[in-house]
Amino acid sequence: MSTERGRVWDGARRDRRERLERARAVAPERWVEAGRVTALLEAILRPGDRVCLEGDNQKQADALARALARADPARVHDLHLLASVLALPEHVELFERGIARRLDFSFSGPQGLRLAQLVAARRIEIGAIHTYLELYARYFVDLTPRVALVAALEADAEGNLYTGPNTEETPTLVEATAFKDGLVVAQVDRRVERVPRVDVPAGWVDFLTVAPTPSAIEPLFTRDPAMIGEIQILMAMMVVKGIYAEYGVRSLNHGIGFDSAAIELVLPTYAAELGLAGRICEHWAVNPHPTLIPAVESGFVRSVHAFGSELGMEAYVAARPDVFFTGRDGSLRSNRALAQTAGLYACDLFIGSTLQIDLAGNSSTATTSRITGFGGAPNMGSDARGRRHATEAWLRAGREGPPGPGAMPRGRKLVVQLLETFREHMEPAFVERLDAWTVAEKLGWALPPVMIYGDDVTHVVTEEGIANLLLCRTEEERADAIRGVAGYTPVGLSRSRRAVENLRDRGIVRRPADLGIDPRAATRDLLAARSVKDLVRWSGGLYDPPARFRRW
Amino acid sequence: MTLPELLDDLFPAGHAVRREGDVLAGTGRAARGEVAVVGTADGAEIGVEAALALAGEVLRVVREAPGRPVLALVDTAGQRMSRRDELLGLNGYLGHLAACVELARRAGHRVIALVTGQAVSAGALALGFVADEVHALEGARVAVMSLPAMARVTKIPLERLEALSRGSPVLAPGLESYVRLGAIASVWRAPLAAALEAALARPAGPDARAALGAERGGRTLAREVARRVGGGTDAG
Amino acid sequence: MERLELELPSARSAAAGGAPVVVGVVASGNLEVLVERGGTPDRCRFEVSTSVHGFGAVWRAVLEDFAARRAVAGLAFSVNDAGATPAVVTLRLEQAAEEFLGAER
Amino acid sequence: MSPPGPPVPRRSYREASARRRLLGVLDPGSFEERLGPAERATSPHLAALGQPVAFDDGVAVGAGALGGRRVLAASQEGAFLGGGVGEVHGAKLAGLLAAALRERPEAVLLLLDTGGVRLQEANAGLVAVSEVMRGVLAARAEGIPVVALVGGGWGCFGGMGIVARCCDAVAMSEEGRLGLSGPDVIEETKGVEELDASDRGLVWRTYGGKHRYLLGEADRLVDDDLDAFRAAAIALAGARRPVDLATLSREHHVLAARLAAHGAAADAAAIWTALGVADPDALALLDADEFLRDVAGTRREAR
Repeated sequence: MSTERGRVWDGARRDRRERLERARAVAPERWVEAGRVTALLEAILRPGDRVCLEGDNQKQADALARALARADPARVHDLHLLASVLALPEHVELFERGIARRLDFSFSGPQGLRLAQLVAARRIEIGAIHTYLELYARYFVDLTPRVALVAALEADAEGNLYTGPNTEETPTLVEATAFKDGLVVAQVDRRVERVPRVDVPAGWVDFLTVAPTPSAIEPLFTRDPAMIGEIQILMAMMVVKGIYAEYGVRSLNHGIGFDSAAIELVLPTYAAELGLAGRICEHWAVNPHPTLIPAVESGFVRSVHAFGSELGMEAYVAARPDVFFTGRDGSLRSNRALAQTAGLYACDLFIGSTLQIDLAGNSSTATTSRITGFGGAPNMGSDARGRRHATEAWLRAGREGPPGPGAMPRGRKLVVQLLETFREHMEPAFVERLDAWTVAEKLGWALPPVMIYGDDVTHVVTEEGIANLLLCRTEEERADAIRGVAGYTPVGLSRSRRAVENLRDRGIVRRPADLGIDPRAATRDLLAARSVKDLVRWSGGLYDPPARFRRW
Repeated sequence: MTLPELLDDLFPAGHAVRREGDVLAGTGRAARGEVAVVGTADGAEIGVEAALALAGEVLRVVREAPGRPVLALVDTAGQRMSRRDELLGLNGYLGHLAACVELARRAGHRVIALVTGQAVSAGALALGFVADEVHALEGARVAVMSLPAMARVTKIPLERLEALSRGSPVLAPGLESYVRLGAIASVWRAPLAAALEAALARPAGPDARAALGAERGGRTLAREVARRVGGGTDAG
Repeated sequence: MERLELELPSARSAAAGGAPVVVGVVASGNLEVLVERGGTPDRCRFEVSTSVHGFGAVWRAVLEDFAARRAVAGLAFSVNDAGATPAVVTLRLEQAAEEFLGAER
Repeated sequence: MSPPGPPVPRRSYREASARRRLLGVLDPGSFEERLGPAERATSPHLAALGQPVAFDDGVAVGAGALGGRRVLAASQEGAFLGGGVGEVHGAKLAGLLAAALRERPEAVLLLLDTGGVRLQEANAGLVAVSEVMRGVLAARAEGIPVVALVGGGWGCFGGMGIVARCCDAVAMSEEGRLGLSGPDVIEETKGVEELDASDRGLVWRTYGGKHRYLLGEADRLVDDDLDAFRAAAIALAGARRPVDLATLSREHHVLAARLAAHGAAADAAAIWTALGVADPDALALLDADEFLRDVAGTRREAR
């Protein structure tokens, strides 16, 4: 059955059986005690294996990561690690101990500094830093995992997994592994009689273990309204009036940050006063940001599909099933791969902040001392060339942009970069040359790590105004438009006043005054919630913020 | 100097001061009559119990010995820093203690404070620094906090603080600084009984520390600022 | 601390007199601006004291734009800065001028 | 438990600057500042350290009217060096209290927002705090009510936390905090096991206005709203807490009883339960009116 003219067609399946056989000595059952997990991993792994270790924005397979980090490097070494988010010290330890050697990933966050040091010390080979969708895609093409180590909230005796509000990417990873004869090991917080819903069927999972401590989840998407300043409110007003209202943006994604939180919080006040309720910001691909609550409650938000959940939002989400995607059990159903797809193809606008932007509009969060990676912003912050359905916002953006070949009518996604001209400590955000170039040179990479490419960016918004890059027709015009909103940064100061006035006349650069906005009106009184407690009140007591955000 | 030695020096004619925990209370016999003694010993950290006990002693003196002078012996490493003390409202207990001292003053009791060991931060405030006059023994240590701790909190380099504190009574921890600031009226040397007699003989007046600080050059602004705010001729 | 003093031409401010006004607070990333009568009838005066060193050219540019945009001749602006960005500086100057001139009306 | 729907729009006391608070609490247009910013009475000690100074050294003092009554008032700017009391700052407060004895206003208002002594000029600050303490007690003893308002971003800590409790009355918002050693200081000195300063829920349950009110350490609990603080100030401006043997003996008894009743309590919730609060967890989200309704009757035992 397995051979035809001497060629093996089911090598992976045979290999899988061998590994399961080896595992039997360690783990006779599907359920493995916490203390035996390292031995299990030593039994089922072979040197050089591609191992996908689940690490999402919120949820981490932390117990499995720890167990793997304790493996004997003489038995388990030179693994090729696949991970979306490298967040834990154990992830880095794998490389320090020689258990893993090669890495393909998407985002490194808190481990960025150590990662950069390991790369410099040649203890780690980086295949590529991906965007989320790109990494998931490669799991089904040339980076299919041999073993996947995943995390879920609960499992029943049989092994059906329940992922709760943070489903994130578990189904994607398991799909890629299980259907190519790989092995799937899952850690769960609890073993239960009956799971509230089945997110991954038992048949796709090989081994299960109860994590000694519940998987730690950080409230990464919570922004305290108390920290939002007047300048951020001014920019929020400009975005609402000069972009959302202007284009009629109904579907969108917001990056996380105080800048975009300010927008969310002026929807029920400023945007409502402009009569925009029911005309903008109806459909969202976004995590359940607590700062979105007032906009939901005041009728702006009609639907939200999420990449992952957010701590404290459980009861609120469960009570708003018309807005959020929820399971029969009431909890949020998130799915990073699908929400990223939704953000890329079905949203008219992406808005996000960045650390650095150059005169072509390329932006980057890379600095020379750390490797942080990309995450999801590039997928949503790029024009979907495969999109064919038309909306008002998309068509208008397309009309404003330069004509394509044969003057074929076509839409454009609105990609907005939102940033103050200076960051903390008077670091200019506008630069002649991105640090990303230096990073690429130092590490010998072919591509500078660019978060959003300039040709995808349609608008740059700062406290100085809005630069509409769609209307620019030459490279020089783009650069002048960007200088026009770069304020008192060196890049901004080198602008020609006449060129900028010319762009203002053409509506390419618009100052707050041009939009009918008085900067002195940008006060915190415009925020629908000025504190976390206000958010709780808006939610009718359903939002339950983590302790660190409370003042009560 | 041990506590019995100190009391013998202050009250050669005799004394009866008992100690419960870190809290001292009792009487001493001075030339002009009985003096009530309250205070703390051995660098006590003052928590709610000590604050309440001290206030109770002051109230008892006011109730039972009208007009009897009060000598407050100050030796405290500061307030007790604990969650429990804060939960119970230590600041309220110390505020009550300070009000009791004010009551004594109003009721005609002279209140003299003597720093015998340490006088640190808020521990020194509610008993010592609200007295009519504050004096100190040689070698007493008066401070808000140490310079290294200050450097950590303010994020000013320690070297810088050390350099600046050298000429500055406003910054440098230590008795000498507080004398120059006018907070410590004088440093008592043996015979202590004579110093105490002299202090008790002086009439009580308004808070004169800002004026003293200006005279001694330790606080060059306080008196003038207070005068300009108050519109009067002195800060008293 | 770095100090900066400038006198810049500006259009004549609306009214005379007026009690001094202070806007903003000296806190990280913020500043206070004190406005009083001062300078000459066709110029305004600025005195800046800032905790951030080496941004004299940026201050000059911000203040020049402000003096050109607003009619503030005859006014003196004193600034204590604790690292505010130009955006915040501009906003506080505007608020201060508004409060001072508004208060006179 | 909390009211559904959007929060009532308010003029936040906490978010307002020291000067705005003062203008919002006093009768409109009545505030006459003394030694105002234009006088530039700044701290030479900060300048010597190369640190930014403030034109009013972080406190505005002066005279004004409160509900038609003549008062003296001071307001500390918590955002400037944590409202720390330095030589000039402290002398402005002490001078105002000295003026109260001469001018005999109908009340003195202290809008406190401070971590206590300003460490950059620590010795002068400590002495100044003790002078302020004596000044408050003197005014109170002479029958001039001194009212403390605590609702700023910094709260009221250190020696100034004692000063607040030397006053005739204290009004607080839940967001305001009042104590002696702040959470960061305790964590830094005694370790995170003693008090985890990042656990904001714990911090506010320990120091926050609702606990202080239930404990009897604050006389009024108000919402974080300028008008609410103004109303409380007006109501308390006539409050008297005489410095006499009867009053202080009674307060002594109350404090002793508190120690006996709650000295072993593990946390604020245990104290609230002991005071008869049915559902301590529910208190947090109640606004001032609901809270006061809910705890009516329990607090009398605390005083």
